[in-house]
Amino acid sequence: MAKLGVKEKYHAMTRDLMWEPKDFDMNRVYPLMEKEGIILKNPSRWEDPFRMAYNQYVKIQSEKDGIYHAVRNAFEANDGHAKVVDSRWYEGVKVFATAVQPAEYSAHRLMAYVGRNIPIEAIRFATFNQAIDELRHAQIEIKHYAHMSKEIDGLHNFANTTQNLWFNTVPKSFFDDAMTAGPFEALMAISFSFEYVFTNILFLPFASSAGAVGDENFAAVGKTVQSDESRHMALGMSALKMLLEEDDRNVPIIQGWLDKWYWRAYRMFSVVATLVDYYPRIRPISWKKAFEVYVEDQVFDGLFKDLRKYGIRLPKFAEDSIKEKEHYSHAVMRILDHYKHANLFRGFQLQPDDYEWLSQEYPDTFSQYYAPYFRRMDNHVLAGSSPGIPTVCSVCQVPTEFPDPNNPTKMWTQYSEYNNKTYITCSPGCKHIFDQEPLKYMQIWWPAEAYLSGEFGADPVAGLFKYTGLSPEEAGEHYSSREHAHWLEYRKHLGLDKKFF
Amino acid sequence: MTTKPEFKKTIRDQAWDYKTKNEYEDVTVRQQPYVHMHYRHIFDERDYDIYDPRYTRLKSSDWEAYRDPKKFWYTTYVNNRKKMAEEVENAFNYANELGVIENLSPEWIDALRDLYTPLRHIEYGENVQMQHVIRYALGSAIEQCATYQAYDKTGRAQWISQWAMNMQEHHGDFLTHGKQVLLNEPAFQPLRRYVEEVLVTDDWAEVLVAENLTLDLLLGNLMYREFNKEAIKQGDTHLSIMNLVIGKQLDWHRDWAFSLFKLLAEDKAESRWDYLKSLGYEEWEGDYRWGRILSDPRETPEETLSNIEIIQEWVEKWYPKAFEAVLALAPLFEKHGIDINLPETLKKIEDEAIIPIYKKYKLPFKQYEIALS
Amino acid sequence: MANYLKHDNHLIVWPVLKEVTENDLFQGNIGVRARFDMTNKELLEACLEAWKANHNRHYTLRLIRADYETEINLEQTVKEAGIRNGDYLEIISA
Amino acid sequence: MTVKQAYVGMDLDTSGGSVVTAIISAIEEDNEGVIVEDFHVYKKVKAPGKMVLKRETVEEHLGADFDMDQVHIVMSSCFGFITDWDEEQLIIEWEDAE
Repeated sequence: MAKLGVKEKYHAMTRDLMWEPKDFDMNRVYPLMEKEGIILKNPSRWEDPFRMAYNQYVKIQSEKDGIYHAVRNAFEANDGHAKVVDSRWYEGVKVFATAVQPAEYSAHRLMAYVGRNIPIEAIRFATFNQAIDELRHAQIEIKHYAHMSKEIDGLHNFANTTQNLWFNTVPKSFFDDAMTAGPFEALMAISFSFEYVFTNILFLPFASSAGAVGDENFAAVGKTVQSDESRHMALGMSALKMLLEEDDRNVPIIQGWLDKWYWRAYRMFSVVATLVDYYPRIRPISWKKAFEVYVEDQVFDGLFKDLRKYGIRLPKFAEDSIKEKEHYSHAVMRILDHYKHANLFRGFQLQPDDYEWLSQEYPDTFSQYYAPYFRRMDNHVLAGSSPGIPTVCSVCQVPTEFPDPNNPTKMWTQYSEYNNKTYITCSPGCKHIFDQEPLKYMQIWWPAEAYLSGEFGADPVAGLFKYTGLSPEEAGEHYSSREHAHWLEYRKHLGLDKKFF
Repeated sequence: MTTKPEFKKTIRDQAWDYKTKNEYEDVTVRQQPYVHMHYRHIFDERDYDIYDPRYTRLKSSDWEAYRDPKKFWYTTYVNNRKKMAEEVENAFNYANELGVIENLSPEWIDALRDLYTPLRHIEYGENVQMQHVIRYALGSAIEQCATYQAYDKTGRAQWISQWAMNMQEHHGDFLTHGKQVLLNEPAFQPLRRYVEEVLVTDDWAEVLVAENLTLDLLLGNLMYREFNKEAIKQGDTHLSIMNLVIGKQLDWHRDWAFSLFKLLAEDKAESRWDYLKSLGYEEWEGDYRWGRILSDPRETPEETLSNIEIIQEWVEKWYPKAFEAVLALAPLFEKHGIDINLPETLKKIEDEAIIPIYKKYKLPFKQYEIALS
Repeated sequence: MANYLKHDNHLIVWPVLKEVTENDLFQGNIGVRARFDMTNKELLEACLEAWKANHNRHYTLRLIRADYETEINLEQTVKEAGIRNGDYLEIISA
Repeated sequence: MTVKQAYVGMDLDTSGGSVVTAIISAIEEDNEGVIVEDFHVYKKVKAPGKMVLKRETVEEHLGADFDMDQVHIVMSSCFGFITDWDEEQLIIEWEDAE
């Protein structure tokens, strides 16, 4: 027989392996297959563009891991953490660490769920590769933080902050949402909305910020992780096309998922806007610019043009997110400052050069709507803090303190009535999501309600510290913290405080 | 002892509030959350949490206590498997260059076509249900082992596919024929049915019994070890080197699973909720939503049998099935004149490679009685 | 402590000082424990306490619902005013 | 929203050194209207509608053998549909570029 070509070989090694069960009903083997109304005719037409098989995978990934861990070891051996331009950067690293690392781990379990429950061999190998990639990301990141945790606060009890701290419920609720949806919705949520639309903006601009402030280790994490995401993005796009091409009746279902998950992911990444605009003292790019490059150009003007022929339009609240780009990072930083006394990372007093950069990048919004708030903290670091535990959005779980971009002095907060209770959401986008599935979103573990109901004991504050393992001195303001003092001392001994010219 | 300059004194001496002994523990322990999952699955009538002890009948006083005897985490796993992948690729290339494949005897070629090619489907089917284990097993240390095992089985399915493609270049169709054998050859039906039954087995720990503790020991030792002796006699290094590499994986799949069941068999947990104490939730009165807006999981009746009784029940359910499924291959061995007496060989495997393992890990085992016919 | 909300007389409400939602502070609602049998005057006191607001100034309470808003009668009890667990309140300075 | 020219492209990890330089030169040689944006730790290479990367051209610029699998190591991200990727070339494109 003749030698098989690359394509035939890949088929033989991936999609020809499973068989239609003979002794058990398809619906017992794949109980979720028909639950979502997705219709499949001949999905085998779909091609995984990467055609990466097991041998290729372990060889390439082993090399990539080798490169990353070499960078990390050098960073750890050479006092790398002391060499960034300003230690406040690490407050941002804590935000990223405790939000993203557990998310990667959830994605690992979730992709196994998708691969097990979607009976399409054409994508199963790609979903499994992603499942094991996500474990890689979770472990690369945890390895990074295992070193940093000795030098900085806030990371040492990630296992409990992940499940008990109000801030961490934001990313957790996103993945819990996908994990409790049907497998096709989960695939669209993660592979498309999360991976394709947003991971670029998560890893690349933050990686260049890391490079700019001198955090070589973090820059390497961002790039090596994202190099796997390009496979995940290809999976998400191709799976999306496949489902749209299979049957017209899939189109409205998919559009509904794109509407939901675009906004869900956009809100979860709200904190990334601050990681780009606020935490780095040297900024290679603004959130506004990054949003234009990675979302408007690459997704709205790129992919979505290709999807028009299927009758797919832009996600329902795309325009709202475009309007919000002038406000996003400032509004979110203000929210974080409201609760910096009750979080695992600190806020910080803005410096003169910060005010300068922010007013230049955001001439129409920063000075007018946000600078006055941050100025309050010039004299007293907690001047802008909230006196209590926040009301969070019933969907995205971010405190409901977003301004309406059309009217930035007014709250964007929305209310819904369901089952004789009032539910609050942060924006029209989240209200829409709530109103589609109230039975789901009424279930949320609402941190403030849990603390006040006494789940952690009669005293909510004492309970919060007990069940998150945090201590008060880990919160507050960075430049006045023990962590900053420790970092300055360390630099002094390395002679890094000297100015040579 | 090494001394550290004062200024290098770190804010804390250890990374995490819990002690870790090594890199493997740093990146493995406490990865999975245990409380405060936000929603219940929209299609699952059981109304269980995302991570929930009720996905298995076995109880544990600490789901975080388990450790992989090989301490694999992603980096060490891919580094280790990269070597294996290269060994298999080199074996294939050299066998091809040395003309090993084209010079195989026609009888041997036909035997492999029938007996060996369908294994790519068996391995893959087992991998599919292992992904169910990855999703539902409790504790990152346990599901991490399942992840790498599933990936190994995917890799094997691909190695065997590549092997079949190499054979096809000289000796006619293998792939299509192999699938026909899987689906229609009477001797293969019990084995195919067995894997399908694993695919509808919901309890993730029972799935591990049905694969690692029973079938994989019998089929793995037979096809990748005993059968390999024949391959060596035939001078078939194309097949035999791949089998040697697969053999290295077999032992790890066995060891991690047996050490898990040993740990669980010795566990004295009385309630499936005992593990919460080991996580520092001794005084925790439960999620404030339970019994208000969510059903209270603690109202689900507790399992009455002990772990060891349940494990015994599973082994006694799956081992005979597995034995019969593999034994059913006998007609194919005879048809192709393979010098293996299947009943005797399986008994030998039981005596040398199965009974000693169950003894070593102190797990209950009942030998299979072959009906004399 | 037993779950505060399991007690029939208990509820948690979410007041916000209206003025801080409209100046640069831009703060949102926070949680306060309440009882159905307390008067709305007592409830207002609890809310002002939570917000560390100046008790000498005159304030009123508004109940915010999805489809309407209404001023709360301070003479009535929480129950009589039809306030539910999880309700959102605005503290308005007169 | 203003309808803009749809670009495809990739983000290349600059720590890939000479390999990345060679890939960029090859892309510039084999495609029209290529734009390279420098984000320091990575470079964004984009072309209108379609982009092809050829092994042979990379090898000419690199002066050494190049395996298309090496792209996995240095390509931090990409945008556009990957419609072909084998031993010889990689093609990224939008179907409806205009």
